[in-house]
Parts: sequence; structure tokens; C-alpha cells
Amino acid sequence: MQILFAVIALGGVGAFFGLLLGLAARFFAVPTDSRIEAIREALPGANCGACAYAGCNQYAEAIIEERAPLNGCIPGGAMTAEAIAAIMGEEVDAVEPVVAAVFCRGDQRHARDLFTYHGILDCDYAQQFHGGFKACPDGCLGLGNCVRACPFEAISMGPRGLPLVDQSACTGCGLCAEACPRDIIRLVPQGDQGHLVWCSSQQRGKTVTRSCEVGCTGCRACVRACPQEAISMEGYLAVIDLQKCDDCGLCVEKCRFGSILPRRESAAPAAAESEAASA
Amino acid sequence: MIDNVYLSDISRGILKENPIFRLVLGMCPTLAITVLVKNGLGMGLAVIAVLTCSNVVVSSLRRYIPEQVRIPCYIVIIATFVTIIEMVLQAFVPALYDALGVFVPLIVVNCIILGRAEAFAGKQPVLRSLFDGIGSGLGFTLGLLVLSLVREVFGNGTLLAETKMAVQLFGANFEPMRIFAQPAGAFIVLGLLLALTNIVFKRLQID
Amino acid sequence: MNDRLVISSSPHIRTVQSVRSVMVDVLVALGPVVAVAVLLFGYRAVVTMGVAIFFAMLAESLWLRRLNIFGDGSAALTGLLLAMTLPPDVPWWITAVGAVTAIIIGKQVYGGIGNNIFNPALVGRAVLVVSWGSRLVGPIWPQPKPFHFLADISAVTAATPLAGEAEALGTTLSQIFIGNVAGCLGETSALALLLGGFWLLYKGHIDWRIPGGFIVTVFLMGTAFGGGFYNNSLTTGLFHVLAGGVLLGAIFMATDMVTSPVTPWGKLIFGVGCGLITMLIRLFGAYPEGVTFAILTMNALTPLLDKFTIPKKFGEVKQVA
Amino acid sequence: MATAMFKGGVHPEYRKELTASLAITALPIPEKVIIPLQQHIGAPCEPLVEVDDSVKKGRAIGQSESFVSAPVHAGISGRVTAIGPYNHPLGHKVEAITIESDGLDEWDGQIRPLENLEERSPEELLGAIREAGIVGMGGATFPAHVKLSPPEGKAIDTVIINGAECEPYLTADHRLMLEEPENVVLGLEIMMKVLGAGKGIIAIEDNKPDAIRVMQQVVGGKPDLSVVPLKTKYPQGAEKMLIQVTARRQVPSGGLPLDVGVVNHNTGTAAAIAEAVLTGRPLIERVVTVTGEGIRRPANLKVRVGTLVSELLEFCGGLKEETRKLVMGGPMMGLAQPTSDLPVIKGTSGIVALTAAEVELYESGTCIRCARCVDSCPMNLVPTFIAQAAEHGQFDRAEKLHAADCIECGCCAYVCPARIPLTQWIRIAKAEVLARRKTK
Amino acid sequence: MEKLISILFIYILVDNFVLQRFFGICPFLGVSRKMETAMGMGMAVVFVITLSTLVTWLVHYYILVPLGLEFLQLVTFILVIAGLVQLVETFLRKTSPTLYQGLGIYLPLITTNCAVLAVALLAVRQDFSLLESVVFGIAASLGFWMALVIMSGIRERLDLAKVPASLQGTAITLITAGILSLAFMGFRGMLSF
Repeated sequence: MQILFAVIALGGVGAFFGLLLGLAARFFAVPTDSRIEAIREALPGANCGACAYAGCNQYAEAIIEERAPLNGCIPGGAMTAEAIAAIMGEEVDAVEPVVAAVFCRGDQRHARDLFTYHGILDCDYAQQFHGGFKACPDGCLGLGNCVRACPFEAISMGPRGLPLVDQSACTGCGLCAEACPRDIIRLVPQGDQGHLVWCSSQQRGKTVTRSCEVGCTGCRACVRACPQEAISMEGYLAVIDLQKCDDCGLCVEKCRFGSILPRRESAAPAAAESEAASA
Repeated sequence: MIDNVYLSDISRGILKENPIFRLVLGMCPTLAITVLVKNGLGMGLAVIAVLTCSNVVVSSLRRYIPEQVRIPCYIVIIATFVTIIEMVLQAFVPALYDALGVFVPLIVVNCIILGRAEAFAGKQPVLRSLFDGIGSGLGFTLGLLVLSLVREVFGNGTLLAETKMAVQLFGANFEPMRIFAQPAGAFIVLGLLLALTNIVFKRLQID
Repeated sequence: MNDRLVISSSPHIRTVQSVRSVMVDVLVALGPVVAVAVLLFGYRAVVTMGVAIFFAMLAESLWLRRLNIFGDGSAALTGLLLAMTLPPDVPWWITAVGAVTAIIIGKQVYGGIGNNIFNPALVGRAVLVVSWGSRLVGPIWPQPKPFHFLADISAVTAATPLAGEAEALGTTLSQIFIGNVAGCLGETSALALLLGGFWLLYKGHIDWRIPGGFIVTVFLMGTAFGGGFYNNSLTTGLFHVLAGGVLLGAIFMATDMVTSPVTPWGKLIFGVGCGLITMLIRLFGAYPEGVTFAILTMNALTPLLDKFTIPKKFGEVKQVA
Repeated sequence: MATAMFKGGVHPEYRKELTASLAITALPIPEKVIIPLQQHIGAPCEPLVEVDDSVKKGRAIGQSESFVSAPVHAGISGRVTAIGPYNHPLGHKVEAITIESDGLDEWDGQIRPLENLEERSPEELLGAIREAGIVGMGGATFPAHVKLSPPEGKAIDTVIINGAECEPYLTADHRLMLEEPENVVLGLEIMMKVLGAGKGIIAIEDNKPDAIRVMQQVVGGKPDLSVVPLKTKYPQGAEKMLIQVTARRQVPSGGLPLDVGVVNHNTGTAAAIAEAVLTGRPLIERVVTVTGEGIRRPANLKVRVGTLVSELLEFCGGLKEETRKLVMGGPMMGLAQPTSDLPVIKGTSGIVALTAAEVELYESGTCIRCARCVDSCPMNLVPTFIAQAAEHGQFDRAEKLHAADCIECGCCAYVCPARIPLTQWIRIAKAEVLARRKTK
Repeated sequence: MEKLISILFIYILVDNFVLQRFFGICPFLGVSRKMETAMGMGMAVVFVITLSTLVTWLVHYYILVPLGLEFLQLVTFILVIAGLVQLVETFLRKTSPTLYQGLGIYLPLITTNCAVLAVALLAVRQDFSLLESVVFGIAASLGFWMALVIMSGIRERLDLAKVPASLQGTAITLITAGILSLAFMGFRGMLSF
């Protein structure tokens, strides 16, 4: 008898609410983006709030409105993130992997300062004072906007005020390049093949030598020396095409200013210095 | 690392997606009942039972439950198992039942169980759901054990108190740091443990 | 390279005060309180204060991996303030646990000085009170023995004025004012506390609103609800201000810059709130003293107070709708 | 007369004794002057001369069609040798005209005074002021004629001469009031006539009792003029504070003094206006206080606009070894310069050389929420919160905290024990907030 | 009457549902990042708890007890709550978009908020009368709201603080909740019923 009651009671409650909800859904229906439905389906639906939104619905809406990251659902994990990405049609194209590189070697030893800056340690804001404290208007200020911009902790500030990129951690997202007010950081193909001119100066040779010991003066010695014709001039700055460069190293010998270095060595002196500094 | 799909279902719940330390779900019972290891263990076992059963049932019924009433159905399934567990506990370990109090019926609304049902069991075959349930349940139990161990040792000076294997750890003169047994202590210890796991996982580069 | 000029945003001149000098000033302000504590409780006071300061500075330098153990002086201040809230006969290991907890849980997990939400010294004390309540707020306290530096103070005990009304009646207000009563190291002498308070006010390190709001509220509540057990209602109000930790809390704890509001109105509400909760706990709660909990609770409300009491800007015009 | 106070403010070390008692000395005519084509807020001037042109002293060499602008004039007679970008106190290079002296120092023939001063209409006076290229000489360099042309419907009843000189170190206005009090008062009267204002006030901080006395003597007997002594407190000379204290009116947020019927001008501006109207001579020289611990012989100098700062320093015996900072203007609001190779402009009230002891490179720390900045802010803002919002890029929050109302007086950063560059952060927030409002 | 006031006071301050009883921790951690959401969520919780306590009390005493079906308590309660929440959400969404934005969007989260079920269960277990149950529900949810708003204020400030990386987020929130809980222990022993 009790079992019967139980079935009836439970069934009754279920039926009552089922009916009510069915009616409500019919009469109070609100049209929604079909993708919201799809994303909500993909979400665990636990409404746990771990994504910082009020519930799975709100999170789904936030994704559609591009206010929320695709991987915000903690309980769902990577599987859910992939599913959402598929719905949103955001697939990462297969591209050649790139990494950030800092095109300036003018550290505190090599490059001259015009004055001492004291204030907010931010490249943008420091540049507002007389165009920046470095004598070279294209040289790295070393106040670390790129370091702060990197979400992967792939850039750190070296011991002499030049940022160092950790290639293994860099994803090539380019946020650091955007953050640099002087456009010193550019994206280059991953790996350590080839040589590069580690300078961004657009100044005439005389101006460069006055402000920096390792700046590219635009003397063209490297352009003439390169058997691969991989080096060209962009204004007063030599630029090496990594596709053509065969790592022969002739340009390094010709460069009187030390602006050109093979990529595999470019990070080495800085690393050695940081070791020396910590020792 | 582990190529067997079932083993990875289990290990994921224990390590990578540990409900307490990684997903930070099911906090209410975690904080409330971990004063003693015994309680933590009891709650953990109860959750394993409910989670495994509900995962299996949800998974086997996944083709028959209409999409619209998915969540209410899951809740009924879970609530049924929780009621059963409640009765079992009341009948066989009444002391534990009293210690856990209202948190036994509250297993129903534990995000882990509904979360696993939705995220995993509603989409995967029965056997995998079973292992997933066991894995997540074990992960939860592990979290409870660690937390209750810390709280009992410092807050009570004992190990496995109120069981047959009870040990007085620091001798009779020990004055336990009662805050560990208090709600405040629960929050603080769990916060510190979370930070610790963050550091450990970062060191080991498990993400 | 010293010939280079310095460029910065204006202003180009700065006050000579620094965080360190502020901390040192507060330490100096505690001077009279420390002196009275040593006078009353002898070497035990020295031991407790020493242990608290040492462990606080140690915990901070270890966490920050810093060699300079004094640093900006804030750890030493936290340690000393914690010691001030402890009974004279507290075991040294309790003091040490409290000091380490204060620095780590109260301060460093939030990112160190300036970032903490709660007063570190009071976090330390609250943890100790909850953990070893009988040793910190028990009914029996050592009776002070003025001018006996090596005396064993735990031999003779007395109740703190707040512990019971009957005992309180045996202590005159003037004794409470001077401090010759049982109690925590730093809370017995209202005179010494007020001296420190006036020095801090003079130096501009504290704002009158917090201690003012706190003390006035306690006085009014004590007068209104104290039951007038002490001669009459007014003296009962005064008793509530002078006895226990109100003055220590109002002058040195609630005024902790980091954990109290920055806006003028926020400060006043903060002070009044501290007073209200203190008296609620004293009159109705299980604990005899409520200053610690009151200030911690108001610490938690500080972000809200700051948010909703942003002062009216200069020349603000009423919006005509 | 009691002086009302404003909320907040600070009491820095004033160090005015270095130059307060030194009479204004005329700097010898420089070999060359470099006259930037923009010395004021508003549109830059177009050059009216070409390289190799000969010019006489006082001739207009740059002008702009724009109303918010002021012409610039040749400071010496000689030959134009270059027109091109040159270092400028504002921190970037600005087009400037270089004139090399012929040593004659002759006035341009077209310069003649306005005759029958009493009969001149306000429009004629205003025109003369504009022609003379007069700008606010306290440092803000807002063209004077613009301030003296209130829009329709705004009646001005009070003109205030700002003789507060609340910036530490500076004594240029102080000396001017002592040595040319008649000019200051005449300038005030001309402005009152232009504006039709019935009341003139000369406000002077009470750390200059001699100036108050002298001005009172000159003003004595003129019922519509008064000298108001002010309590010494920085930023007493800030326009909004000054108006509140002297005229008892509060300039509304986002408003201008003319919204409350007041125009205020610097002492130097008043004297320049008097000079321009009396003699017809444009603004080509001004008083500059060269001072600071880093200067060997501090002085108050009368200098041609366009003279290189290095010449001023040389005249004062040069910089001491320990000089670490060169500030143009006062130390609270002036601009630090990396070099002395830049010209004096119309708004240069002083050159202050600070030594290492004053410029210690403090590491800025974490805010300990001591609220000194809140107490010191004369605009009643919460500087630390605005700075925090700016630091985290929360400019909406900064706007809600009224970042745009900041007058950049520097009090907050001055008092901060954690040495946080509060004023710099708030400037960033203010610029961002104003930029966003513009695009809206 | 005195008992009602006691219940109100106790479950807001002394036995705060979040800080002393550990109910509703998940939404407490999840939704306390921003003051606005905390306010909205708190309001929604007050509404739902009051309503659901009322309904479940009626269901218990007028359906389950007469039929001798107390063992179905849990299943029916959770169903009633889930249904109720869903109903209110659908209703609000259609009738009042503004109210829905302010309140309704938090409703789905509330189904799994154990505070709701806990209030319903505890009201029955403590033999509260209907009025007492409703007051209990209001008090518990106000306590939840208060804790949520206080925490959101603190977290907005912590967002600007230099919290060590490993402690950021939930860890520091838990520690803060711990100290808050510690502070609230001062209210212990104030009232009883």
C-alpha cells in the first residue's frame, strides 16, 4: 500500500510540475540564439558558477557575445572547451609556429641614456617624457610592458634591462609585440636557424653611433657581403630574410657594430650575464 | 601516460580533475564534516557510492531520457540513491549518520555528482561512466581525507578518533590548536591546501 | 654617469616621511604602553614582547627571503601589537604561533604590506583566542606587581575588570586609568595608551574619526545599556571605555591604515561600527571582550565603506533633472 | 582681514629666502634667442618671417588666425638664422625661430603706445592685449585675451590678481609686486575695464608681508580694489582654491571661473598688460627666478623670451656638482628638463635646480592606505583609488572617481610616504577619461 | 515573537549559513567576484529560499506526513525546489525582462545551492512552525546575502592587491572567508531559542 502511495505521490508531483513546466515553456517561450542552446548542451549544466557567471546559460550567452573565454568552464575541462570551440567555429589554423624576438641589443652597457627617468615603470608612460630616456629613439626602454603583456610568462626582464624570450614557453601570440610602444618585438619563425640584425633603429648612422654601440648604422657592409642576397635595406636598417639566410656568418664578420648575430647565440650572452649576475 | 581508457578515467578524477583541489566543487560537505578523519572517510564512501550508482544509471538511461527533462530526471535518480544511502547509514552506522547530519541528504545538490552526470555519464557508455564515477569519487574522498587529517591532527591531537584505531598523537599534555576544528580553520586550511596543490601542480607542470 | 639629470613627473619634491618612518613613529607611540607593561608585569612582559617581535620579523623575512630582518618595521609593529593583546603569563610558544599566524595568514598571503584585508595582529590574536581560549580569556589573570621586575606574577591572580561586575566594583576607576589592574600587557593603562594616541594624532598618523567614533560609541552604549552597575550610568560608560581593550583597539588596532577606510565618512562609520559590535559582544555575547572580533568584522566591511563613502568632489553641482 | 581656507593642501619647505630679497636684475642681451612658435595653450603660430630676414625688437614674427592663440614677437633685433624644431620645455621639439643679435637692441618702428588711455574702448584695449601676445604667465600660458572675452551672457563682476605664488622657491611675482606695484594695479584696472567688472582683488600669501604692504599702499584710496592676504598653504594659488578663498564662490566641477563671474590672472600677466597698453610694447621679456640648492648664485632675472636656459644658469654662476634635476617652473607643478639647451618661454616663472639630497631616487612601494593623499587633496578626490584604477587600466572606475577633476597640483604625490607617483597616474587617468569623453 | 526575532538574529549573525554552517559555499565562491552579481544573486536567493521553504513545509505537513511517506522527503523536496526555480525563471523571463536581468539569471544556479535544500530540510527537522520556517528561510538567506556582499567587496579589493600567484582566486577567498568566520565567532552565545 505504501509503495503505491509513494508511486502516486512521486508521480503526482512529477506530473504536476511536468505539466506546469510544459505549459510555461509553451506560453513563456523566448526566442534565443540557437548557438546558445548548442553551447548550453555542451556545458555540464551543473550551474556551479565556477566560470564566474550566474549559470551555464549566462556563460553561454557571454560566449556568444564574446565576453567570455571558451575555456571558462572548469568542471567541463578541455573536452567542453573543444566542443564550444567547434560550435563557435573558432578553429586554430595550422600555421608555421612563430616566436617573439626582441630586436634591440642596446642594453644598459651598450646604449646611452639621455637622462634618468623616475616614475611609473611603464614604457608607454616613460616615453611621454622627452620621448623616452634612451638616446636612441627606437631602442628598448626595458620597463617591461612586454613582460606584463605575456600571459604565458615567456618573457622576463634580463639583468641589463633587455627582455629575454623563453622560446619554449612562447606561443607566438604577439601580445608582447602589440604592447611594445617602439615596435621592437617582432614575430619570427621558431627555431634558432639563421642570422638576424638585432636592431630596430631607423636613425642615420651618425645618430646611431652617438647613442648606441651595437646599433645598425645602415652602412650596407652586410648587404654587400651576403652571398645569398638575403639582406636588404629598410631605410637605414638592414633586414635579413630568414628564408634565404644559410647561416654562413659572413655578415657577422663584416658588421663593425655587432648588430648581427646568429640566432642561436643571440640569447646566449644575456643568459650568461644573468648567471654571472646571480652568482 | 596511461593508455588504458578506463584507468585514465579513474586517474583523471583523482589527480588532474580532482573535485576538491582542482575543480573546487562540493565545498559544503568538504568544509563541514572534515573535523575528524572518520567523518571524512564516511562522507567520501557515501559520495563514491552515490556517484558510481548515479553515473551508471544515467549512462544506461542516456538514450531514453528526453533532453528537456534531463536535469530533473538526473536529480530524481541522484535523490533516490542518496535516500537509500541515508537509510543505510542510519541503520548501520548511526553515530556517523548523526555526525554527518544534514550533509548526507545534501549530497543530492553536490555539484560533483550532477556535474559528472551531465558532463560525462550523459554522453559516455556505461562502463566508462562507472570508472569515471569511481575516479571522481576517489578523488573527492582523497581530498576529504587530506583535509580531515590535517584538521584532526592539529585540532584534536589525534588520529582516527572515535574509531577502534584511535591514536593520541602528542601525549596527554598536548593542547590542540582548536581553530582547526572550527569553521574558520576549515576555510583557512582548505585555502592553504589549494595554494599548495597549485604550487605542486605547477612544479610538476600538470595542467 | 652621474651627470645625467633626473626626469620625473611633478611634484619634484617629496615629504621626508616614508613607510618606515611611519612604522617607527607608531612603535615610538607604543613606548609608554611598553614601559607600563614592563613596570607591572616584569620580565614576563619583556619575554612575551620579545618573542612576538622576533617571530613576526622572522616569519616575514623568511617569507620574503629578505636578509634585513627589520625591513620597513611593519612586522615588528605587528609583533609588538600582538604581544600587547596577550596575557602576561602566556606561554612563549603560544606567542610564537600567534606572531607567525599574524604575519603569514594575516598579511603575507594577501601579498604583504598594504594588501591585507584584516589587521594582522588581531588575526593572530583571534586565532589564539579560538585555539587556546582558556589561556587567553580565562577568568583568572595574574595580578600586576609594580616595580618587581623578576617577580613570579602568576603566584597571585585576580580577575580582569571586565570579567565580572562584582570584581570590577572592587577596582576604582582611577586604578583602571593608571593601569594597576589585571589584564593583557598593553590594555591595562589607559593613561599610557592615551599618551601614545595623542602623539600619533599630533604626528598625523591617525585620524580622530576612528578612535573618536569607537570610544564615543562605547561610552554611549555603556551608559545606556551597561546597567549602571558602577555607581551610575555615566561612570559605567566610562568604565567600559577604560577597562579592557577598547583604548588599545581604538588607538592602535582600528586605526591600522591598511585595514581601515581611507575616506573621512568611512572612517567615522568604521569607528562607530567597531564600538557597536564591541558592546554587543560585551553585553550579550559569550566572550567577555569583543574588541578583536569587532575590529576584524569592520575590517571586512572596509572595502564596502570605501566604495560607498567616496567624498563629494570640489565644486560638485547638483544634477538638475 | 581673516582669510578663509580651503580643504586639504600641504606645507612643503618653501625655500623662498634664497631669492626673496634679491632685486630683479636684467640679464644682458643674449647673443641669440630661440622663439618657439607655440608658447601658449591653443593653436601654434605660423612664422611671419623667413631665414635671413632682419627683424627689430618687438616685431611680430609668428601669428595664427585662430582665436585661441597669441602672436610671438622678436625679443631682440637682429637676423633670423633658422626656423625649425628646437627643444621646448613641454618635452617635445617645437618649431622655433632663431634670431641672432645685431647688438643694437632697437625697437621696431611701428610700436607706439595707446594714447588717451582713459578714452579707449574695452575692444581697443582687448585688441592691444591680443597684439602684444600676452598669455597667462603663471605657467598655464592660456592666451590672456581669451580669458578676457567671456562668452555672451556671462557677466564678470570680479577680477582677481593671483599674487599667491604658492609654489616653493619661486619669487618672481613677489619681486614684481615689490618693484612694479603700479603696473600690477594698472593691469588689474585695465582688465576690469575690459570686462566691466566692478571689483578687483589682489590676493597675496601672508609669507610676503612686504608685498602685501606695498600693494596696499598703491591700492589705498581706490574703493573698488582690495588686497587680500592669504594663509600660506600650497596650492593657495590654484585658480579654484583662490576663487573660493577670496570671492567665496566655488567653481563648479568641469566649469571655469567665469561661470561664477570671476576672471583671475597672474601678477606677471597684469604687469605685462599694463606695459603693453602704456607703451605698446609686446610681451618679449619676463621675470624668471633662477634658484635652488643647485644654483651657485640664485637670482631674480629679467629675461628676454627665447633666451637659452643655459645662459641664465651661466649668469647665475652655473650649476653645482650635486645638481640632479632641473625644473622649469616651480617644484610642485613644473616640468623637469633633461638639458639646459632650451629657451625661456612666456610661461617660465622659474628655473629650479634641485640637488641629490632633494631628488633621492626613492623606490615607490605599495600603498599602505594611510589616506594622507585623501586628506591633502584640495579637490576632495581619493587619489590613491584613482591611481590604483589607472594602474589596472580601469578607466571607467577612474572616471567615476572624478579623475577628470584633478588639478594636478601634486599634493598627493608630495605627501605619499610610499612614494607612489600618484600625480603621474592620475594624469594618465585624466587624459584617458577626457579622451574617451571626446570620442563619445 | 521573541523566538522569531531570535531566529532572525541567530541565522544572520551568530549561525551564519555560509560562514559557520557551510551551506551554499559553491555559489559563495563563484558569484562573489563582483559586487553587482553578488547583490543580484543574494536577492534571488532570498526570494527562492523564502518561497521554497513555504512550499516544502506545506508539502511535508500536508502531503508526506498524512500519507506516511516521510522517506520521500528528499526526492520531493528537491523536485519541488527544482520545479519552482524553473517556473519562476520562465515566468520572470517572459513577464519582466528587467527583473529577469537583475534576478532571474541567477535562478538556475540556485537549484544546486545546497542552502535552499538545507533550509527546507532543517526547518522540518527542527520542528519549526510555518511562520518560523519562513522567518528561518529569510534569516538564512539574508545571512547568505550579507556574507556574499561582504566577500564581493573584499574580492574587488583583492583584485587590485598583489596576492601571490598560487593563492589567487579560490584559495585566498577561502582564507578570507576563514578570517571572516573567525570574526563572526565573536557573536557566539548571543541568543538562543
